[in-house]
Amino acid sequence: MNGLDQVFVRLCHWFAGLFPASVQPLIACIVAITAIMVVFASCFALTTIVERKVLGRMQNRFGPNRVGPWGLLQPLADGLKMLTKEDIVPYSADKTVHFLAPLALTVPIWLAFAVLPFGRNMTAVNFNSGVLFFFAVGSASELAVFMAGWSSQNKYSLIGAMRAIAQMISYEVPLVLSTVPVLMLAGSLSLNDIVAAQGTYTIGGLARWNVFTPWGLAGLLLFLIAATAESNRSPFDLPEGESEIIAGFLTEYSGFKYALFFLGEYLGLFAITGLAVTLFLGGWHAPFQWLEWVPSWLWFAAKFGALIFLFIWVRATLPRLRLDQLLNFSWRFMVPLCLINLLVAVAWYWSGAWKSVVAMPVRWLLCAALIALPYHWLGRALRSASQSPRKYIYAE
Amino acid sequence: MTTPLANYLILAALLFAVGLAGALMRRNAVLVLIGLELMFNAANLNFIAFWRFNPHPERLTGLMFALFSIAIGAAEAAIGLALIIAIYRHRRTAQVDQFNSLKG
Amino acid sequence: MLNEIAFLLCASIILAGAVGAMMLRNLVHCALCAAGAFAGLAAIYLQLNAEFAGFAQLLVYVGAVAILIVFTILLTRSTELQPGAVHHSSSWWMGLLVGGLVLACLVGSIMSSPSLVRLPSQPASAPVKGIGEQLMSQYIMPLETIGLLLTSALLGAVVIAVREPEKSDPPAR
Amino acid sequence: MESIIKYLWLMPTAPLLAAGITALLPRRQRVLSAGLAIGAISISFVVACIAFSATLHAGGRATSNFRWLDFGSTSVQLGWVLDPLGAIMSVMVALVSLLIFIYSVGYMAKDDNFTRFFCFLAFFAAAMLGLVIANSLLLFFICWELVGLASYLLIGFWFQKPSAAAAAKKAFIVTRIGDLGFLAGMLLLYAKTGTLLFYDNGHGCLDRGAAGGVMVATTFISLLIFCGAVGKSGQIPLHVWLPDAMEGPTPVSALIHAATMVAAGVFLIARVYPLMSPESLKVVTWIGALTAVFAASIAVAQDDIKRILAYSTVSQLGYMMMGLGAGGVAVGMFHLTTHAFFKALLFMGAGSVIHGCHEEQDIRKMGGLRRRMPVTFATYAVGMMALCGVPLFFSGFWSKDAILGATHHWRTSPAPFYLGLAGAFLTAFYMTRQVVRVFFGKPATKEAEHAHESPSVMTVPLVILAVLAVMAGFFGTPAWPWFQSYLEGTPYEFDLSKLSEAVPIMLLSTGLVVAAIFLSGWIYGKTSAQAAREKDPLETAQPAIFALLRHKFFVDEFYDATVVNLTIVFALFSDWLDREIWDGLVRAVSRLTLALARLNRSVDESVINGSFDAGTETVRDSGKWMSLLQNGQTQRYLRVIGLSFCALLILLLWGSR
Repeated sequence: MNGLDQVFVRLCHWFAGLFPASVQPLIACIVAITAIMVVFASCFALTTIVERKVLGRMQNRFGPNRVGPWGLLQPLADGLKMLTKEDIVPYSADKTVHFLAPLALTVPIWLAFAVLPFGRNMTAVNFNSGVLFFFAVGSASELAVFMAGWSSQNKYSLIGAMRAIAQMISYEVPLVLSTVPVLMLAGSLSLNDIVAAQGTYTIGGLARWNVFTPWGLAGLLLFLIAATAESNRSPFDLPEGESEIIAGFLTEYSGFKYALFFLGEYLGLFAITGLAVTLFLGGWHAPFQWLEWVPSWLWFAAKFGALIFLFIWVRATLPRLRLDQLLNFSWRFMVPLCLINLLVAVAWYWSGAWKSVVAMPVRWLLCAALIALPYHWLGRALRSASQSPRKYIYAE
Repeated sequence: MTTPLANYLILAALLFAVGLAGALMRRNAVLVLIGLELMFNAANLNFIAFWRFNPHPERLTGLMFALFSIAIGAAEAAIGLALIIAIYRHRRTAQVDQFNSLKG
Repeated sequence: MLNEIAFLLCASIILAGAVGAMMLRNLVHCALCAAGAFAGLAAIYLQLNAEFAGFAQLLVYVGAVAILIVFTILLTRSTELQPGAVHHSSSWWMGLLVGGLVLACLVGSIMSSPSLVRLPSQPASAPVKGIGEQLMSQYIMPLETIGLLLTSALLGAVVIAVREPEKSDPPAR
Repeated sequence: MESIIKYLWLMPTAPLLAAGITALLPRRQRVLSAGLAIGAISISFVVACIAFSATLHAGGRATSNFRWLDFGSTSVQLGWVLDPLGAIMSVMVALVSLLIFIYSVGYMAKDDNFTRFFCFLAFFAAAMLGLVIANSLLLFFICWELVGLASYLLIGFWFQKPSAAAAAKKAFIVTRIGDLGFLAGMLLLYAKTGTLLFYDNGHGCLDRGAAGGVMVATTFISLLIFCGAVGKSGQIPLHVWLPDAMEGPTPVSALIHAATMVAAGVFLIARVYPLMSPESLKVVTWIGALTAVFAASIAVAQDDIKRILAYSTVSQLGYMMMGLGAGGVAVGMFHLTTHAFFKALLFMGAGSVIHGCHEEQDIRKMGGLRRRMPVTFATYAVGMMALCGVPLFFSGFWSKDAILGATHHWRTSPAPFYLGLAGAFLTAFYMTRQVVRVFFGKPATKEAEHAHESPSVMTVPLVILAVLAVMAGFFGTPAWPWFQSYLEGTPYEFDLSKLSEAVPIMLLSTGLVVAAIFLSGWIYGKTSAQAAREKDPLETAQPAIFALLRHKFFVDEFYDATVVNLTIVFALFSDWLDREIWDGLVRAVSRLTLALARLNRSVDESVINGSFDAGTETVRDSGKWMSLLQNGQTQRYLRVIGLSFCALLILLLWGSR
């Protein structure tokens, strides 16, 4: 079991061992960085084709099937096309900022992968405030989006950028708030500690993942919704709503820069999915004790893949929101619900001391009711609010 | 090798002076505010440097000061920028030398 | 050696960002330069082993304050360059003088104090747990006050910046 | 005892939670909000009963304290206490609240803001129960202010009515005056003793007082604390808010302004009784006695059914204060408990009457309701007899008698005893007047004719309270002083001979009460068949004189005409005096003033104005010069700050060498 589990760690150590001791940490870092970049870049390629295939199936068509066997070489063809396209910079654009924007978007997102634990002993950097690091570098992408939108000197780009920033700011609040119960109950900001806190098993052999608690389940759902909005995916993809504003802040980009944005968006999705797996789905732990022989990184990959599939599924299912509905949904529904979830987590924590046969069902019922009732009421309030005619107070 | 404390302090002093000079020289209120934020950050740098070079780093006083002052900086920016927007609405300008209705 | 290089790199980023923020003509460029300076400061904090403060700096200044500044610049239409507009105040030379004077005073006092030229005595770190515990015990009153301050700043900013409604709606019952 | 104290916090928390949840509910969730409030107060009631039974078995006192805030080296502690005083009060508060909550379901059924009402009611109950179990003067004060807030919100519940809004404001402000004294007393007490806990294993401020050791119970501090009680309990001179508070819905009047909150002042004095010095107890007795008679005499001249009850409440609170001052905790608390039951009963009965008569509150426009509202009438009559102190079978008799007995033995002065007797007479008088006007005779208006009995959700609480109003008295008779011994922790026995000691006073008060009832019945029984427009038999042409002369009401109405004539003559004389003498005087004075003013103006224009002009010019010139510094340019200010900073730094670094 251990051999297969630690195979990548050992490989890294062996490779670093070939170098003198003084540069070994540096080499280990470089190996980790290279591994992450290679794995997730290929993951990006794979996801594009999978997404198109799955969307196609869901929409009752085939999807790409010409390039290579079953169309599997399609990403390669797309990449080649992107790289060979002419890089057009508008005449009136602010050249420097226009150039820097895709870099400013992509670099912080790569950084975010550094703190994710992909398997047992497989974390590139173990900050003891890892979650904070993740959100800190994640927040840098807002500025990049603004740079892209503003520097293009195009009103569609600017509107798209403003929409994207408003959306990202609005959804960053519930995103962070929904992780707070996890941090509180794990008592740590380090992702490794959080994974370790979910690593024990109950009597039935079931893992103590956070998602198996009322607040964890609610937290995961809230987190995933906020993550969808944060990575500008459908049904929250109105920064790029092509029917209204062409392609939002991407309008004036082409060729390699466009590919970088595309990559950045998918990497953002991957990073946030990895965080969801780590925070709520037990990271690289197996769901049952008797399944522990499966290598830890495989578990991570499985959960990761499942969540990515969920995102694709949602994209195929739900229509796009209107901007005021989007903001209302965040501020009137998600944020209060996240705060209530915090209270539920507290109730769960305090009721953990109950010693009785019926304690567990009662705990569950209590906590589930505490979150379900506000959900019902807030939902009703939101529905009545969204049915009123739109007021154009944000449009100048 | 590690950097001595004085280097951090001089960096902070430079940052402070740049912020101050900028706040004094520019006409646009937003830039004046950016200058103020730079000065704020220079002070934060001092706090953290003093904490790091304290013989008792387990006392987190300097760090705590910096954290609180980051929070205050955020609040200050929010209020300052809101004020600028409000003034702009009334006077259609964001140049500080035209904010002079309090003139005696 | 590595440390020195990192420090010099960060310091030059910060100073370049700061000077750019204060000197450039285009306000959006200024704001972006300021964001660069803020990010450089976060790096310096990391170098000083203040992880938490560094990430907080990144989150607050690059993630929030810079965005706010950019929004304000756009909302006050400060980017619309008028040809021949004056960007510096009429007495800009006095500002430069005062800035230089302050710098001279500060550097002079730092240089004249021998106790300030010292190296860190031991590797220090600020565990997040320690920060949290101190925040909840020793610094509980400041923490509560900051919470209150931020809430009132939020409300105040909204109240100040919100557009007055054209016609006041009848009060909700 | 030790086990229940751990769960005592449930008592205020359950209603507080209900209030919080209700506050978030939409307005149409009427059933849920009422259910939550009633369920929560039921929980409180059960906990209170368990706590009460624990004190029955174990006696004594249990406390649970915790640290709330640390300031430097000192810390502020809060906590709760369970002792007979708190237990009996909490049972009473929870029970009355429960009944009134149920009653309100019927009374407020048609109100749009039903949900808000229950939110406020539950909030009030939480604050009141918190006050009852508080083991710290600070926590007591916090809850005290919270009940004040709840009272404000509920008086102003119908804030669309300007009078209700004004009454709410008045209540809030007037009680605040007393609370200022309370706060000052509390701070002084903290300065003196270093703790605000009542009981803390021998370290609390009351522990020491009981031990007679370190504690210095100064008259000043106890009088300041009494100020708070004066405000909250509507004693002279701060009683003015309580009658106005009747602008609120009737269940509120019953719960807050009759049974519980206004009694909080009495409870406060009972709680801090060890702190009260003999001198301040004298003050308490005197204020109580004066209030008792003063308010009772006003009540005689009122026509609003709730206002009569309000003045009656003020008067009865005066009795309680008198009992506390002259007789001790048990006497005052006994009357507080019995009064809570029968006064809540009376208010709820009044509410039922108002409800039945389509929101009519004037007793002159009622009449003959006895047949149309039989349950209300029966229970109201029980309440009225309990309040009057009809002998033997009604609780008011026993508790009032204990107070009269205590004042009789009071050594300082016999006056409170006689004032108390006078009050008892007046009480019986005005209550009979009210009952006769409302329930007997013939309906005075169409509304009264078409009155209907209230729904059972309102009458059932009435019946329960009526039973309690009768029963509560038997726990504290002189022959079987269970209540007193329970509060004081002393053994007791059934001893009929003690009863005989109290018989003379009982006979006296009984005689007075019976006389008053018959007198009043005779006066009003004759006239109540007449139309509503007819004047009160006791009322003369002007209500002002009616109020002025109210002390002479036991003189027959035959004298009324002569008094009026005398008054008219006096008024004419005053008029003449006014016109001829005072007016002339005033005119003379005004001429003199005019002459002086002319002189003054000439001095003014030449001397004073001249010097002022010179002065202002100087100021303006210097201001002009100074304003050069303040040109409104932020950057200039910043520049000055920077330069000053440099100067300061240079001075600090090199100046000292």
